[in-house]
Amino acid sequence: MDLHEYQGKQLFKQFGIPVSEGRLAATPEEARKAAEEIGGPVVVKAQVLTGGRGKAGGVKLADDPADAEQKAKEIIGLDIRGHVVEKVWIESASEIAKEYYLSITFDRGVKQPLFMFTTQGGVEIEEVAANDPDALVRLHVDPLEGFQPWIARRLVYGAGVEDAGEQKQIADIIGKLYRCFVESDAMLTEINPLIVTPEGEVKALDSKFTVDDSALYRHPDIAEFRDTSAADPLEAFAREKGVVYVKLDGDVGICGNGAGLSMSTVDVVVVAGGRPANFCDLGGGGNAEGVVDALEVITRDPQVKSVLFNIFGGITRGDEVARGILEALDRMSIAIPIVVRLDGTNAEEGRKILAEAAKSNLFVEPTMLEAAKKAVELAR
Amino acid sequence: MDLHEYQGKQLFKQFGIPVSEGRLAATPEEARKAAEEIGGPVVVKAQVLTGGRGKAGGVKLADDPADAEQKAKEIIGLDIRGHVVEKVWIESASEIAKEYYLSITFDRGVKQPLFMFTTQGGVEIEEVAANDPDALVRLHVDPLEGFQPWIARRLVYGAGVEDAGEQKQIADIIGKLYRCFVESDAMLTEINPLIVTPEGEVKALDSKFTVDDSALYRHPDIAEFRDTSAADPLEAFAREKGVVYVKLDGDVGICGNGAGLSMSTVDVVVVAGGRPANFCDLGGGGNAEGVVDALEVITRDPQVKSVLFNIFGGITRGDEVARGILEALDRMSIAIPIVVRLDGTNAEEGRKILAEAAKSNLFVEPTMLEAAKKAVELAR
Amino acid sequence: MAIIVDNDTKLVVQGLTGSEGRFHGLRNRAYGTNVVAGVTPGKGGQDVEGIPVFDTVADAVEDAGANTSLIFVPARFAPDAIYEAVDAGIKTVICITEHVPAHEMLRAYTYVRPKGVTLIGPNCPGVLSPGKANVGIIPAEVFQPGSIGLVSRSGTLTYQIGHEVAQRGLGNSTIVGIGGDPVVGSGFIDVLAKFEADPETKYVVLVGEIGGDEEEKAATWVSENMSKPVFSYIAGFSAPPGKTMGHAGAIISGSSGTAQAKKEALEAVGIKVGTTPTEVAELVAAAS
Amino acid sequence: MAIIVDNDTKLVVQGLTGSEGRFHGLRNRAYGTNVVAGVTPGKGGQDVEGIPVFDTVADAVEDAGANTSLIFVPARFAPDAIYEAVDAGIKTVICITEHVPAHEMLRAYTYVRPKGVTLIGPNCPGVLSPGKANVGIIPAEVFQPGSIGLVSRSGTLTYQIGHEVAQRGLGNSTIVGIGGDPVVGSGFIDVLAKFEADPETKYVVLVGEIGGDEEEKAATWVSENMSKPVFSYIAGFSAPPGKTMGHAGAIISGSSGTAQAKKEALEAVGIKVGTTPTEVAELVAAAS
Repeated sequence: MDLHEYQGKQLFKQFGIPVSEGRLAATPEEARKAAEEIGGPVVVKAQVLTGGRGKAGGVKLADDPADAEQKAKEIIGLDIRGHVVEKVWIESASEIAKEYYLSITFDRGVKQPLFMFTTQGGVEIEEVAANDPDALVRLHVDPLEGFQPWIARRLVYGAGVEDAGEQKQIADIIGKLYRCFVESDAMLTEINPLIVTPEGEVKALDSKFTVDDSALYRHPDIAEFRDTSAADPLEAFAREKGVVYVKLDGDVGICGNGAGLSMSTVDVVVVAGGRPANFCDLGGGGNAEGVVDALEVITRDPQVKSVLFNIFGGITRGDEVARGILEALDRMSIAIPIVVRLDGTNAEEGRKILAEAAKSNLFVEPTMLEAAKKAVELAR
Repeated sequence: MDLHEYQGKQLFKQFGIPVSEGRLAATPEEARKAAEEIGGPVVVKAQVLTGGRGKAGGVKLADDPADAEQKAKEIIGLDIRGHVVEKVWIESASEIAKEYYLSITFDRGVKQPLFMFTTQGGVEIEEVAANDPDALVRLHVDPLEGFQPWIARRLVYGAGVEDAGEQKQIADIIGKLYRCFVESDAMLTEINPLIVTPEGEVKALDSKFTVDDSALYRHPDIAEFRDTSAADPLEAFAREKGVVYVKLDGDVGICGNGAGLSMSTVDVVVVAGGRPANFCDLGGGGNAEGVVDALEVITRDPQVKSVLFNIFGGITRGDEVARGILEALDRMSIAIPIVVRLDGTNAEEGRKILAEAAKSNLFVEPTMLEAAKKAVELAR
Repeated sequence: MAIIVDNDTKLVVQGLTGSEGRFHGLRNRAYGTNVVAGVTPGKGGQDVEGIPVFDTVADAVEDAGANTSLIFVPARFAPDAIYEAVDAGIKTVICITEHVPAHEMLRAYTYVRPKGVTLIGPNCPGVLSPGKANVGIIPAEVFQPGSIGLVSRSGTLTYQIGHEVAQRGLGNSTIVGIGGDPVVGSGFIDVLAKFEADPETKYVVLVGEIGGDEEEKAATWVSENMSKPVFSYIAGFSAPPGKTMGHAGAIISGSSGTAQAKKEALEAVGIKVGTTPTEVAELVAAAS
Repeated sequence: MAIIVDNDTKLVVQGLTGSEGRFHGLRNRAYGTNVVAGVTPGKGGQDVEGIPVFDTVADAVEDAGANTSLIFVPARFAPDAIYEAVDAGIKTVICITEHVPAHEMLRAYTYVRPKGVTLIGPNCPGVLSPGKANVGIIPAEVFQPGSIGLVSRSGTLTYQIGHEVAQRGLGNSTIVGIGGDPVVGSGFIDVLAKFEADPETKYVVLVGEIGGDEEEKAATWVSENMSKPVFSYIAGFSAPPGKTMGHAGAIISGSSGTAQAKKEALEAVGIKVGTTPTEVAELVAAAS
């Protein structure tokens, strides 16, 4: 789960990483009030889960509360890369003497957390990595050794931070960021820029934060951060139903079990000349109820002209899926054709159940490819 | 550092391990008041850093506050294996249905913490280990793996605890005891007995607790537990001066640098026919001031008839030791003979300094054995 | 022979008395796997259709001789189950459980790795050596014995490929679902090395998917270490650019993680890549 | 040859700019040890009488080729210094610092152990190979080159024995002070194994003291693995029964930990034990 800037900063603050004082605002009036409370010049920052806010006009400086209200008016409702700004973060404006970059990510390849730090912050970090790789210090952490002070020293001295006060503050932030990363079950925490003010104070001016969905059960406070408004309405409805669903642009609705097979089904529909309307994964243990939910989500999309079920049972059982499809047809009025391909655990029983139901808009095909072809044909 | 029962229980409580309600009392009156506050029958327990309290009459049941006062009167001042009882712990009396044993120790050999658990508690654990070794479940913990719930299950099921409520409570206590052990920097934590009440409640009825002296700097609360009154007055004075000192019974005062050499010096004095008055270790980096302190401690013992300095310099420098000895002779009036043997770092300078001082009660000998013989001879 | 599980497998199922543990444990036994024990704390002394249940894995090892563990416990107990199995001396641990927190698996992985234990999963379908042993949830009836080693990040996609292969009259030495979580006990390279060393395996099919750079690394490893022909299928050619892990993801791996990039990396070292499950099955069939 | 330190040693002193680090680091260099670097965070770029100082051990390895580290930092920074050295690729780490918390050393030891690093200490006098290199605080002038390997839990006692040996015209291959803390990086057996493999070492003297059961375990190991004659001295025959670690200590080790018990265990496997430093020196001299 990705967090908004203001949510990540809230966690930073909990772990003692310095951030500016700020308030969240959903309306220009709230923005004005926030600026009044904070005092002095403020920055009005769009809270959207995508990059490129600055270039899109989503970050503006405001001299006073009236100006903050005006800037919030300009930003709220803005469409940034498909994300409509609903909230802005108002924070005390910082003077910036230097901009650094600091992050920890979960390196899946090496299977260790990876620190990255450079004094060339504020720009796209990919550019630094490409143009001046020596300026980007990378250091893995052995998760059993855990964070040790030398790690911070290697980063700080390695990147050539020269001021002793900065060295001390940054080393401290590095240690706290590691704790924040581990104890929040983060997959990524990034501070870009990590600024130094003219007075020599170091603080986090932005935050990127991704939390492991599997660990949310032990972080109820972070789980509440979930911004359902940020997602596509169909995807939000799917999430409510517990269905993994990504909206695409075509007309063939797709439902598979398992991410790999579902992805492959999307590919095969394209190979068969069709245009997938979505990616939908029943997951490992799909039962009849899950199938009903998935069909409800898929058929809510008015573009969908046919639905393809591609199920290879393991934990998922073919008979359960068949029962779910019939249950859905009973409950909802689904007029569009449904093509079903069943294999694996209890597939034969499933096919038998579907055959006995003898529904006119239900087509059972023997292979994935044939099922895809049929669904594409029926969508025309 | 060894903790008193009541101190260990205070730590147990902090980590959520159930103990009985109790109060500390230094006088019979305080004991009466404590019993009044607690209510009901209480146990009056001598707080001494030695075993065998029960057999020595240091633990007594009291039916009411007046009885508690009486029992405290009997216990306070009691001499238990050389330890005079100064304080008693008054705690709510527990009914005991079963007595178990649980401990974690720092296994120096395997270099891992070691859990030991048996349902045969309340007796000397050495007896269980000797007579019924299978009843004592032992399990090491990999310090990088840390405590995992299976460890508690192995102990609980391995020892044959059958009641599900007990299994659950004990597993919980095992996890908490591990945290207590690690986070308190303990070398030993022992609960004997860990009791089960007739109502099925499990709790720690006693505590043995040893904390790593080297880690006390980060546990100021535990460091304050230090009971200076419990020690021999000379040893307490030595501790105040920062000198490692153990009082023995003879007349040859001994001072070495390093525990091994100091111990060996004690041995050699015995081999030379003498009786060591003490073990005293200047430690690794003994400077002149440390030597003065050590001499002050050693010569406070009226039994001492001669003092033997056996110094082999490494970090310790012979010239520093020599200066310290002369400094001490200047400041204190020491009439008894001092035999000095110096070798190693700056030994020659040291011997020269001593020779130039030309004190009548100062004897420099070339070897450890000759120095020991001289000191023994001078003590006669 | 075969890899990871075979006729010498003596299986203990951690979580045998749960509904999934019971269903698949008994299915695995019905297939012919030697299921010697189950473990459920507090149910020691019971049995599941004749399979004795113990309180601890240590008991299952000592009393029933278990040498392989299959884990079916809920996510929050899975790391503990892995530690318990490994510390009890089990040398092959297969964890089916999904949604295990990544940081916990990271610690468990780092602890287990140097101990010479083969850990498969979590969030994987398990391992099947057709005709010998099935450990996990793979629907064994789809597969038949043969000489093709199959390794995959995806569960159901594995079945699809195996199914397509079987329909062409070919069979598998072993099918390994390594799982798609951020931290899995064994990666492509670990399994490829086992296939390379297994005399029964003549060809290998590697089934990857978008994201990360495991397939690219496997390609390099194959070109340097493998004598047996390798074929591949990658899922997700038509996937829209998914959520990225901030900016850092791409820098770390030095790869875009797209199906096309993986296909190119594999083909660059001579591995033929099919764009549908059917196509990869045809490629293997043509080579056999 | 020799063990642990020799002419190939390229030493970095962690804490070189501190008063003890400076004193002993320069002494070590004066003896002939190749001291290539010092490390003090924030003092990178300075030097100590010509020895370059770096901010990190990694820099000392990369820029000065250090392969051995000597640690002189305060106790609360010592575990960090050990991790830093090991993770920078240093293969021999000698930690002089005393009063390092036991639990921290336990974690560091467990982390370092499988990495093939020789860790000596903490709370030890260091390692001296007479005529080759001196790393630590051992007063080298007391010792001379020879064929006796010396390993000891005690610092000053080591000097005493080496001194007694030298007075009899004999010399040492290497003197190793392993330290007496609850957790030390290398135990008697680790060092004995190195002496057994070192062609320059003909005899070994093991200097133990009361407490624990390391000497008893060493006795067993010697009887099973060692071809070279071993002699021993144990300190503490006249020590009063000290504080015991609760009841558990004796049960764990299965030994009373007294000097007499250790003497008997050593003699039972044919190791001659002296009761004074002089006596053990005479035993070795007689055998030479």
